[in-house]
Amino acid sequence: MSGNLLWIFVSACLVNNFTLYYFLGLCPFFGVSGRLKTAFRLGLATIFVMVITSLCASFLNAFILPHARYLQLISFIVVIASTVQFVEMVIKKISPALFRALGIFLPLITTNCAILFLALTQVKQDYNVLEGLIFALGAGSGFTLALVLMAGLREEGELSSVPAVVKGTAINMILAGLLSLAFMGFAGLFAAG
Amino acid sequence: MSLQVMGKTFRHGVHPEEHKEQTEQLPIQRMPFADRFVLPLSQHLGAPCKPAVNVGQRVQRGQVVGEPGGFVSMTLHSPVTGRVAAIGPRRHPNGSLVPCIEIEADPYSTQEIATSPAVDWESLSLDDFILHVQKAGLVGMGGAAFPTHVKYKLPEGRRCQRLLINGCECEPYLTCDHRVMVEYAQAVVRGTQIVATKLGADSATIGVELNKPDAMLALDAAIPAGTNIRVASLKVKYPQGAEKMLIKALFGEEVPAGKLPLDLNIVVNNVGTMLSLADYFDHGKPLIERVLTVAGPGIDRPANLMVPVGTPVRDVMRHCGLNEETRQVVMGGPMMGQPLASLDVPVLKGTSGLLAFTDESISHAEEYACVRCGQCLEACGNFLNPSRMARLARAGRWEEMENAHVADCVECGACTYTCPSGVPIVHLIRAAKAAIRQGKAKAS
Amino acid sequence: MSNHKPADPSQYYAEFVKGIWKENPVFVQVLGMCPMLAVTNSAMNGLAMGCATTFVLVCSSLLVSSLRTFIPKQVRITTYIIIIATFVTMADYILKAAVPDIHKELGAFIQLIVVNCLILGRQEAFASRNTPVRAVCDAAGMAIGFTFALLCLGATREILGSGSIFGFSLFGPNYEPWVIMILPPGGFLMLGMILLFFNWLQQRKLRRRRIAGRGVTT
Amino acid sequence: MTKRDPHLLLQAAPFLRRGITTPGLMMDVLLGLAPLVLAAIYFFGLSAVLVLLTCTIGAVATEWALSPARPRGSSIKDGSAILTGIILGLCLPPAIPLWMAFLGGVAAIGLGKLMFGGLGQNLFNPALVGRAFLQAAFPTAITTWSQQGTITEFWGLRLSSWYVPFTHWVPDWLRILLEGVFGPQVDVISSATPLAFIKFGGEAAPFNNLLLGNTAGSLGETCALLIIICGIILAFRRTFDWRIPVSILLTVAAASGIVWLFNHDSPSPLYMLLSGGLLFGAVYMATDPVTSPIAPRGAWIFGIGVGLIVVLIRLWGGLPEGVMYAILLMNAATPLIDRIAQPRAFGRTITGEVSA
Repeated sequence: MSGNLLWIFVSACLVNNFTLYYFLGLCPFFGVSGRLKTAFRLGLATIFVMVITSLCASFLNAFILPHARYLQLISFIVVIASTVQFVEMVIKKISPALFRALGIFLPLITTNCAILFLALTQVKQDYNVLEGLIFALGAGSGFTLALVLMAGLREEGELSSVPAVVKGTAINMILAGLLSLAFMGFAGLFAAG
Repeated sequence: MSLQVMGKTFRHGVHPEEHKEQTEQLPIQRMPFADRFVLPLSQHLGAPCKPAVNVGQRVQRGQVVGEPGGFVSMTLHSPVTGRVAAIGPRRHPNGSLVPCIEIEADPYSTQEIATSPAVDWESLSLDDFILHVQKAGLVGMGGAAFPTHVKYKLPEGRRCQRLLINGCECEPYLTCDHRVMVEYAQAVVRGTQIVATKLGADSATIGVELNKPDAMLALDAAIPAGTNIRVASLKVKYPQGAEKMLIKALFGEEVPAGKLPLDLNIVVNNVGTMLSLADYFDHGKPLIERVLTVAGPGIDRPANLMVPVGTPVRDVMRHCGLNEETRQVVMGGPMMGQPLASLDVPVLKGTSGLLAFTDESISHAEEYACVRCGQCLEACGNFLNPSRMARLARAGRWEEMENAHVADCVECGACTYTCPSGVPIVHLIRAAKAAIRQGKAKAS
Repeated sequence: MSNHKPADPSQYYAEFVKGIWKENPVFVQVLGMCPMLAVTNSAMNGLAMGCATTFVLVCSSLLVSSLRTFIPKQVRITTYIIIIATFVTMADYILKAAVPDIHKELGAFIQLIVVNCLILGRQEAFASRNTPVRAVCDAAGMAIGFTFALLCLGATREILGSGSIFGFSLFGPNYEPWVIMILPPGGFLMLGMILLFFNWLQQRKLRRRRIAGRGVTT
Repeated sequence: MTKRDPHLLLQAAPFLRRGITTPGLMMDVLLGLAPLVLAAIYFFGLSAVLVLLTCTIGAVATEWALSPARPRGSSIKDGSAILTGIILGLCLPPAIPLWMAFLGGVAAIGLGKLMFGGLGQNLFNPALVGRAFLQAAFPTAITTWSQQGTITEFWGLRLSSWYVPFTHWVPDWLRILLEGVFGPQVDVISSATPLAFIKFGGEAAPFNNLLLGNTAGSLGETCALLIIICGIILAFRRTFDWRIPVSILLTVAAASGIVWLFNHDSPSPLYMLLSGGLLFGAVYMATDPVTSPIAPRGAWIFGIGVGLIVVLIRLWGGLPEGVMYAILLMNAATPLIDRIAQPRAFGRTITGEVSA
């Protein structure tokens, strides 16, 4: 049981990293990775939203979706949108400073496909509540890890004399490619266990 | 015997080739008087002094020609008997035009010093003592030319617990302090004793690097019995002469960043300053001349010279035989010195050496990309990250440089000396500091 | 963009064409990266994804621009998403029925069209401010540009990564496939290379224009 | 009176330089690699020469063609491209088709270095980028290890070297020509590396073989003893930061030792240290100054990270070898490490506050 949970976590975080393996959440991955500080904060916010979404998805899956399968996508997207709205309100109330720092990126979590994918996959894999929770934590920390690594690399890259032809999205793509190449080393991690 | 044989030192730093063999055994000679002397009104950190003479007025050697323009300012004396030829802008060694007093030497004068009688320092109060030091025109003679009397003005709550006399002379080529310590050991110790007594220091330490054993012995022999002065030996390393490094090396204590040695109740002076101080209090002679080293591959007759302040560099160079092949003349040491664009600039109170380099001896460092080898980190006595500084400076990221403590950099040049990629790190840092200062000035 | 000039066929054409090349959503605007990279390990997958996206984009644009006067400003984003989600669900079921193999391979990415920022972006930036005809022209152009990009990337990755295109073997059995191209890093690297190529084209154009301009003045 | 003396230079201080240059450092590493190159040639014969040569040519040609440095080719003389090529060659198997080796060199310099602006600007170790690219592109070719030839078979080439690009096939005329010149061609007899042996069943190679290099493996990584000696010499010459290899090896030994204590089936620490590319990676690849942290504390963190990931991948991962990925991953983390592990500035606390 615990081995299974470990596998779920490691798989979502490292082996099948949402961003570097499934290409999910690329918009914030490229959009927010310019500054390490915001990247890290957005990562944390994403983990939080993922965990809540996972719980909601479990709930929906258990009680509502069996009656109306075709509503899956619509209900999930509505849940995510409202969760983000809720998180936004909570953060605004608790820590206005953090709210200001995150700015536009907070509502953008809604369109982070990683979260929708998380909900869909969780349902498809028939994870129970605990497994879903671990899955969300793994995926969220994997996303944060990729985001933070990328932000560090990009900040360092700003001090380099990147040729004009490569500047912009091209170099970020190549950086992401190399990062993804490095993450391939985790392939099959704990698969036996 | 108060001499220690084990050398102390600080961490990091570099070991440049010393090149001192050219002059370290040469006794100090007196430089003949030049025809004209140029005295910048500001030869020290702080406010410039105000001229106290008029054009055409006759002045005697040692006569006051400039009155201090404030507390952080100095009295200026004429180095020569002659006539004030002009008061106006002249070229400073750093290339800028600054107000100067120009004095024409009287070729027939005997150059007798207009001295006041010896000062009875023992009966002076501390404040009067400080006033006298200012009147003597004493500045730090290691290079920075910080007014000496300002160092003695102890702020509330501080006292001079330890007096530290800096005899490291860690810059390559320079041997003037070395010769002063060997030939004027008595006077150096005497000056130390005066200051230690007046400031009420518990102990006084003269720090000397191990490559000057004769200086150590001479000083040791000159210390009278029963005093709390001792000579401490230090390993040979650059930049040990930087006062914070010296304190770390000798006492193992770090002066907090942005603070002064006085915050650790330490006062640091150069050996040359001690000599001039003793001269003033024993013989009434103000700071009108100093010892400097003239050396380098471009000099035919290297020497340690006693040079009147204000002597044009060209005269000194002529005296020592400037080589035809000389391509670069440096005022100060080879690590931190000032390159001269013109030889028609005067020797200052803070000038410790004049070096001439030929084409072959100049290191034309070819520049490669920084490979972050980390050599500069191991060179930096201040434990900064020069590699990152240089990269940030190139990107114009001043704010991040401030966060990386660019202000702590003493510009000793150890990083640039050691850099295998030939990156002009100190140069970039200096430019960045200037830009940061400018930005601040604009903001306020 | 939202000027109210009298309808002119050539304008519709301009709205349509701009998305294909000049304002290509992928190569120029860098939108919709996630599906772009995730499904392009073969040309066929890319094409299927492109078609599904086209369907959703065109239909939602049509609906949104038709309803643009009725949708309250405060809830417009939510409304758009629900409209899009409806069409995505439809596309999902259609694909499942028509081409089950491909549907299986694309997996959840069909459903993820919902959060493709290209689609939401067009609703917010264009469809909600323009007439249905213009909106459909714009949507079709953008969708075709997107499909074109998907095809480009899918084809290059498939050719290098499996030595085939649309499943037809190109180089015979002795071909040594570049497996990396159908793996995730290959997707990033290949897209990086394509973007690099576009940058290079653009810079060359600028350089030429500068040279030409200089020729006129001298 | 105040005219400038025209013959005087106005170069800024300091006027003395230590006289060690970056190409000199590269040369040092190249010399430190020379024994390994010779050993590779001794163990693997002509194939080794060919693979090393093609990799280096690929790397240098790319540097020449694509480097932004002007005049064209001026950046070759710093020696870094040659170094990248040789290191890449040394971590490839001897039977790899030559066109792949060439492609590896191109990918190493092109993707790994020039994209970021050339020497000193890259964020990942170029040789490793090349190697990882090849590994991901051609997983079978790069894990086909052939047993070493003896000295009598020096001229015995492996047929796979001559595959035509994009295929695994040698034209008949070339085969006939090669047989005419070099005698009968050896076909690849694949043989598992010691690490693959222990991972996928089978018994461990004797330690003597590991130490002296008498095993299957990449060109440069088989002879542990030689790497250790060269590494120690380079470390004493201060060509690289000794902390990085030391911390990697200590971490691997400690982590695998702990696992080994609980489960004697897993490889022993000594075996972990000597087998695979660990020593070669720790000494020659992790120490690349450009892509590893600059400050001493950062070097320790970096080394420990590499060591832990190596153990993780080797013991629980799907791949037999993880050194390459471990170093690449820590390369990616280097900017973050550099951020938290700056040296403590003089007269300040570790957080940068003025010390009291």
